Amino acid sequence: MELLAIFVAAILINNFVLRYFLGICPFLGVSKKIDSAISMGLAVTFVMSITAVVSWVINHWILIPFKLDYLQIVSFILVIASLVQLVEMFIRKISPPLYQALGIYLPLITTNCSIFFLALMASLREYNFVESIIFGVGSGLGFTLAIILMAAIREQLDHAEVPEALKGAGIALIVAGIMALAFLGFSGMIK
Amino acid sequence: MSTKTIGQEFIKGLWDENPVFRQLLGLCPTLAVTNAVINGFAMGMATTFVLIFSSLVVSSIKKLIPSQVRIASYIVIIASFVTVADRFLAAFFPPISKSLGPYVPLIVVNCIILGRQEAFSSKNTVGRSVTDALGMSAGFVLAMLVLSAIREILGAGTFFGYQVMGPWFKPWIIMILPPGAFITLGILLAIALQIERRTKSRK
Amino acid sequence: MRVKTFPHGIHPPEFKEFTAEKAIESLPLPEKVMIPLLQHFGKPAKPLVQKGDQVLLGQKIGEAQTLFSASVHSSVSGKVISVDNYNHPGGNPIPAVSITNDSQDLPFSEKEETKDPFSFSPEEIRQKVREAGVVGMGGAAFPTAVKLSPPKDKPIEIIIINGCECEPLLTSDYRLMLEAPEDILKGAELARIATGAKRIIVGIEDNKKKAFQIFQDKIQNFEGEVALLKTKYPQGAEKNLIYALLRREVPTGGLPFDVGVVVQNVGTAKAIWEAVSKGKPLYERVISVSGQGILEPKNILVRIGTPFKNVVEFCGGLKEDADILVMGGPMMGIVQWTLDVPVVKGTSGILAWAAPRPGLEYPCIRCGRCVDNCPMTLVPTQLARYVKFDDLTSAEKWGVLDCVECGCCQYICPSKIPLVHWMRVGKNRIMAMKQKKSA
Amino acid sequence: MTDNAFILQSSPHFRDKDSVPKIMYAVIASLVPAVAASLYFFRLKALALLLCCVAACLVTEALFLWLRRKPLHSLRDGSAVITGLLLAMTLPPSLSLELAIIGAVMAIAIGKQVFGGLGYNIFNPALVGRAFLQTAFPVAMTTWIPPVALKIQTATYATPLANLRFEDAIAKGTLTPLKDLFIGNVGGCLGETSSFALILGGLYLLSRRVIDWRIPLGILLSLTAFTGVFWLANPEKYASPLFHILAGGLLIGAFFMATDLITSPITPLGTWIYALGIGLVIGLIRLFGGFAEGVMYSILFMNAFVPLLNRYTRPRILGEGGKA
Amino acid sequence: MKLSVRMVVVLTSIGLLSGSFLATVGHLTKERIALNKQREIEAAIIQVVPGTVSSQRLYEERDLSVYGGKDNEGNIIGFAIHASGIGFQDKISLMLGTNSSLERTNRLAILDQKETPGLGAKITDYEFFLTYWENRDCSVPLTLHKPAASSPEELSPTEVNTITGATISSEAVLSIVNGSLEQVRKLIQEGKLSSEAQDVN
Amino acid sequence: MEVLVPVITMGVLGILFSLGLVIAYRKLRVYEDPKIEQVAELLPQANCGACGYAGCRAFAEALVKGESTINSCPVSDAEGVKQISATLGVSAAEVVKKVARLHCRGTHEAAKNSGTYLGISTCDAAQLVGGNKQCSYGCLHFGDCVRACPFDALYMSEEGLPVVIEDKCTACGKCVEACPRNLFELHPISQGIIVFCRSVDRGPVSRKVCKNACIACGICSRACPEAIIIENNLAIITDYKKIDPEKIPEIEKCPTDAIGRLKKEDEG
Repeated sequence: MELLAIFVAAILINNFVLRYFLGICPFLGVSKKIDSAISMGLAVTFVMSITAVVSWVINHWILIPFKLDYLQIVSFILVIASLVQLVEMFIRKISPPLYQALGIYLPLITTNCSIFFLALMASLREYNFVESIIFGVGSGLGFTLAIILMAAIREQLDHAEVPEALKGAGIALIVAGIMALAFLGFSGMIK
Repeated sequence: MSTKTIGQEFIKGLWDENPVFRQLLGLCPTLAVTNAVINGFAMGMATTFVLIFSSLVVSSIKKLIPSQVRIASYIVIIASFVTVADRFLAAFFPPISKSLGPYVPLIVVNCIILGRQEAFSSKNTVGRSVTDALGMSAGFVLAMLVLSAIREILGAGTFFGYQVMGPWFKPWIIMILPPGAFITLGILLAIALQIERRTKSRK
Repeated sequence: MRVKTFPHGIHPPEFKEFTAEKAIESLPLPEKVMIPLLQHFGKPAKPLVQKGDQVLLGQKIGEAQTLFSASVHSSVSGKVISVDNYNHPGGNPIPAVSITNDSQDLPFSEKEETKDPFSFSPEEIRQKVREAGVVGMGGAAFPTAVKLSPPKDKPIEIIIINGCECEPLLTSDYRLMLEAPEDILKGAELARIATGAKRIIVGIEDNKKKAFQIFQDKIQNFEGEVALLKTKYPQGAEKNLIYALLRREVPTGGLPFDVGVVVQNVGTAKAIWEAVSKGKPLYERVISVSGQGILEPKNILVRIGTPFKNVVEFCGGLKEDADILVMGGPMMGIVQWTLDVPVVKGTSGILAWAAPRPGLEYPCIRCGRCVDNCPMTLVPTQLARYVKFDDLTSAEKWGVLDCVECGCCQYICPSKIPLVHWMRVGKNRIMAMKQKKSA
Repeated sequence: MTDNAFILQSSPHFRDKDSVPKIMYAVIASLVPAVAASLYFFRLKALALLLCCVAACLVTEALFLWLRRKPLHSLRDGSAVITGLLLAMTLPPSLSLELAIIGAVMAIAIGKQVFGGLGYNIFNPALVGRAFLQTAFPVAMTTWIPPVALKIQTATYATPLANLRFEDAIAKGTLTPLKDLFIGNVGGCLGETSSFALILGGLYLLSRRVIDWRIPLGILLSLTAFTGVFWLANPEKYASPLFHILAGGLLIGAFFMATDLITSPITPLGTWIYALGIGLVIGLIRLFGGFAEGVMYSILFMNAFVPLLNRYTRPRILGEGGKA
Repeated sequence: MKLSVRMVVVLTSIGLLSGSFLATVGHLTKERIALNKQREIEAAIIQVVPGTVSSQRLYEERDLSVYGGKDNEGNIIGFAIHASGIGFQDKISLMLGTNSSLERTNRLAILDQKETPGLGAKITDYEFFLTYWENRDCSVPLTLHKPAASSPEELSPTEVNTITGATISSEAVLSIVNGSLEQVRKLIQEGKLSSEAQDVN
Repeated sequence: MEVLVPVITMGVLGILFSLGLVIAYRKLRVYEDPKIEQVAELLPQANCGACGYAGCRAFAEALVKGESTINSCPVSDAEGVKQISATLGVSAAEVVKKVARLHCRGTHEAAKNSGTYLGISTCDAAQLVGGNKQCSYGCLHFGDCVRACPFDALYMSEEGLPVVIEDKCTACGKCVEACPRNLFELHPISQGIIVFCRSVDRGPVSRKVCKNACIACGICSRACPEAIIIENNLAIITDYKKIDPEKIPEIEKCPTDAIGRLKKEDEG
């Protein structure tokens, strides 16, 4: 039940994009076409799941035993950056089609704050190993949901008479605002 | 590389290349911590600190770093300064540190900072880089202040915690919640674009 | 008897009462005819005559060059005055043979067939049909000989005779069904022989009960049946008709051949009969001249190439307020800007009325009525949007090429968006794009 | 008759008489019973709110049209009036007028005009306005007064759903009787109280074929199924599906909000998914969420899915998949 | 090859430099940050267990810590239970003070919350909310008084007040309090409270 | 000790990370001819596709591989061509600046409307119903060419015809493609005499529908028979180079202005 709560909360209630404002850059940048949004979402989910595992290991096997909490920021970001790079290499070697679909988005993920936030948050909330993974997968799916919805909406808005000045990021942010409003309806669902 | 004067280097960050309004960089913290002016200001200052010192270090050692590892090196340098900022706030301003929460460490992945290193500091002299960093930070702080002022005044009726609206005013709580942040920034971006379009068409 | 139908479609006002009870009259011979060399789907015919030549009624004046073409015959006897570009009801000028009528109406050949037409071989039937320049007379003008030549790997089971005439106002097919049912059925029988089909189905909408009863009666002598169909537009559209009668779906991009069916319009069936039994080329046809803008609406037998002007004058002329002139039905017909165009093989009617200006065009309010009424189950509003914003790949993916331009979506659209026009633009652009790519 | 006077256009040359303004005015007409009921139950309060919202919507719309240099005559299509009416119908009768005006301005501004106006909005404008108010002024938006006809003199008065959700109404036996819910003699937003009036208007819309029958049906089905399961499992704790249908904003949502043409899917399959989704989310929020009522949130939530649904539920083209 | 070596050397030395730099910074700020945290806790303990002179941590796990408040003589005069749980939006972290027998509440303090401002966030409001939690009989699970009472007198001894319009937040606080009280009782029964005892200062 | 642990940790992380990068750098490097980058930068980046490749970068690749020549890019100016040729190490052929010209003078006033057009306001849509002009060959006035031009080199004049701004026109050919009636053609900018009509209707018919139509009277071809012929009811310039400048006044005697030099109002 606890795990389900973490999972649902990460997708709907505390959606990384719509509640914590994380990953706004890719959320705005890669949401122009739905196909790329899907790939981006999946890539983020994938990296988030791995990050959750690796950062837990770093945190619980190195940082906490040696009382190196002040190295958290540096080590997490280094781990994420190298991880993304390794994953990219790995995918390219193993499955070229998958690389075509996901790979080109991987470098973008390095500076996606949602990944880094995930590592920090899992450590701050003192999640155990399984909880971390669930949190990672859930957050990734939450991001995916948000970016896919946004992409579909923006594709439709491409054919709308949006005022010139609002075109692009402006209208996307307002849509995100209304989506955040709608997602508020799920508040209080997890006790 | 750059042909601008030092002054222009500074000024451009305020409007022409304003990181938030014009380049859409660093939107995550811009949205997340601008529910109160004090938070926005503190965040802006922390970012300024990191940006300036990273630019300083990167531009001074740029020649030593092979281009293949430059991103990695920049990240380590930035992360180190972010840690300093984070620890400093936690040690000396615990309430602010608490309300900013995990968003201070997130400065690491603020694209403004890495972007400036990559685009500017790695190619320019120390002096120019620091000026550029100052300008960019000023632009960032400006954006944070504008956004947080609107949100705090409408959302709580206060400014820097001081009551500015009369008792008749019912605070719009939505403004300090996520939807308000998105919508306000969306409208601000539109206004910025409109101003730009106007000045352009006048030219 | 169960009334058959297909899903979706619309019910526009019919206005058939103007001409439904009017027997077919013959139009007096015109002084001059302009016979376009392209009156069918496919390549234009090659002219066989020159300025100054003397021609006879039914003489071949244009030769079909390829399989997808049809020969053209003179509809009067007289003298060729020019072979030049001339206005065409299809829109753009097309080379036409202009002939002045000598009022003799001397026929080109007088040989009456002595052989029983039903003893011809399929190839002989096709040959005679091709020779007579018969094309589909419902509007699309597809060369009939091609329709009667199914590919070997696609056996034909059924000949459908399309007596729906679902377009409002038109009654020419209805009159033919009342006045020449035997000829139609005999033509159908010939088509059956030519394609090797097993039976004939005549589909008639239930607003033409009289025709239905006559056919019920006459069909006894043939291998086939008559089916009653719901009065709904576009019941007569080939793919929808096949679905309504047989519950078979013609695959996208395919032909009725693919489901073992050949569909012939009643007028075409009659023309087949005449071509095979009498060797009569297709040089005249029945058209409805109707609409609130025509003073005396009529059904008339007209020679091909007769200017609209003659036809309209025969019907008392246009009313003062008539401001739209259409060849074909109001749903799929083509507008004309002048009465100085000739009747062609595909002309099923000449209509005129006072058209209300379409209301203000609103943005699409996504009511979904076009989706609910599209007989091809397309999403017209989305297609129109894709075309409008030049996203041709998406438009193609969403099936713009499957649009049959029946007009249901545009008829029903409360926002008054020219949906069909957009589809046509889209198809046009996609074709241009493909041509460019293959070039 | 000169040649020059003929019309040149692409087929078809016949047009149906229905038009966007006619559809809009049909919606307005269908709201008459509900408006009448709200005037009866909440008297002048209702009148003031209705007028304020409609006026504010019209003014905002006009302002935007003027700013964007578009013809003002599109004000007459009635869409802004509908937004105003629907917004007013979903406000608590005790709400102060200036807040109502803020909501109306927001509804038109960020709910409709920023997307380009009529036909382009993604979210139901009236609900955007209401959600804005709900989030900006949560206390004012959840303070209720009893209907005049009830003759109770309390300052605050819970809606039937709040009563159920937060006051353990079933255990205490104070659950609002279904009859009152049907007539509308209960606390709640202006237009949501009288189920009878709403059903009347809804049936009119269905008969005029303005709205898609799948949407109300789908919502009712999935809500009934969802709440029904819990009710059957534990009627001591959960209210019956019928209660959930009649209480709160469900009917106004199902007939007037979710069916908004512009913000609902255009494909049949998409429409089903959309409607079932709304019913399900309403059930989730009402039974387990932090709010007593979830109609507004669930419709906005599903509105966000509409472009996605439209894209992925293209109907099969006649003959598609067959061998050519 | 040379380039590769240079890459490794540069990045390693940057890592080393940064490591030592951060070690210094970490070392310099460590005490101060720890002190801040401790002060916050201490202040809260004094607030919820009035009369505390010194305090002692008796138990600690995720989402639950128990401190004992001691008087001058070192006798435990009450417990300060630091507990947290999920509220309307996010975690609510609170400190509840009880008497030494765990039968009466002293005071409640909300340390951290992200509830809806103006609504759920009123749980931090003394007048509106916290005052109704003082001096309750917590030997049995507390219950919420609904609808909201306007003065403490309306409540029965085991009842606490709700916030109008923010029932979920009130319920969340209640369930954290009841849950942690039950856990602490269990800990006392199992004798786990004092075994890990260690002085806070 | 307290200092050593973090230092070692960071050092190890640094080594691991840099090793990873080294491997990545050595194993996965993709060789690309640096010339491609240089050439791409010199190209105009209009991505108009006139060269037949998918954008300027693809064209640059083709250039470097020798699959195409710089002359295929109509957009590059002489200076750009010179630089690119220098980069490629080949000598460029002489580039003649070309511009698009409209072969129609059927202004609103000159060409009669055929009816009241109620449809989509684009030329290709109007063409589907036969056009809104009695002339079946001339300009439809809806400006598809203007919308197609990626360089803003076209605008609709008040008389209703598209006007080419010579300075901006790069002869990319988009307007040639866009016009459903094929009224545009690319001509060397110096080209003086142009036939401003495409109507192949007989003279009397053309004259009836448009004042400025070529009526195939033959004045021009009589003036300059070696370069101008009348074919299919239309004057056709067979060889521009053979037009004798001295005969231009004679040619310009055209009674309908359907042939001649560009006039002021035809220019930007």
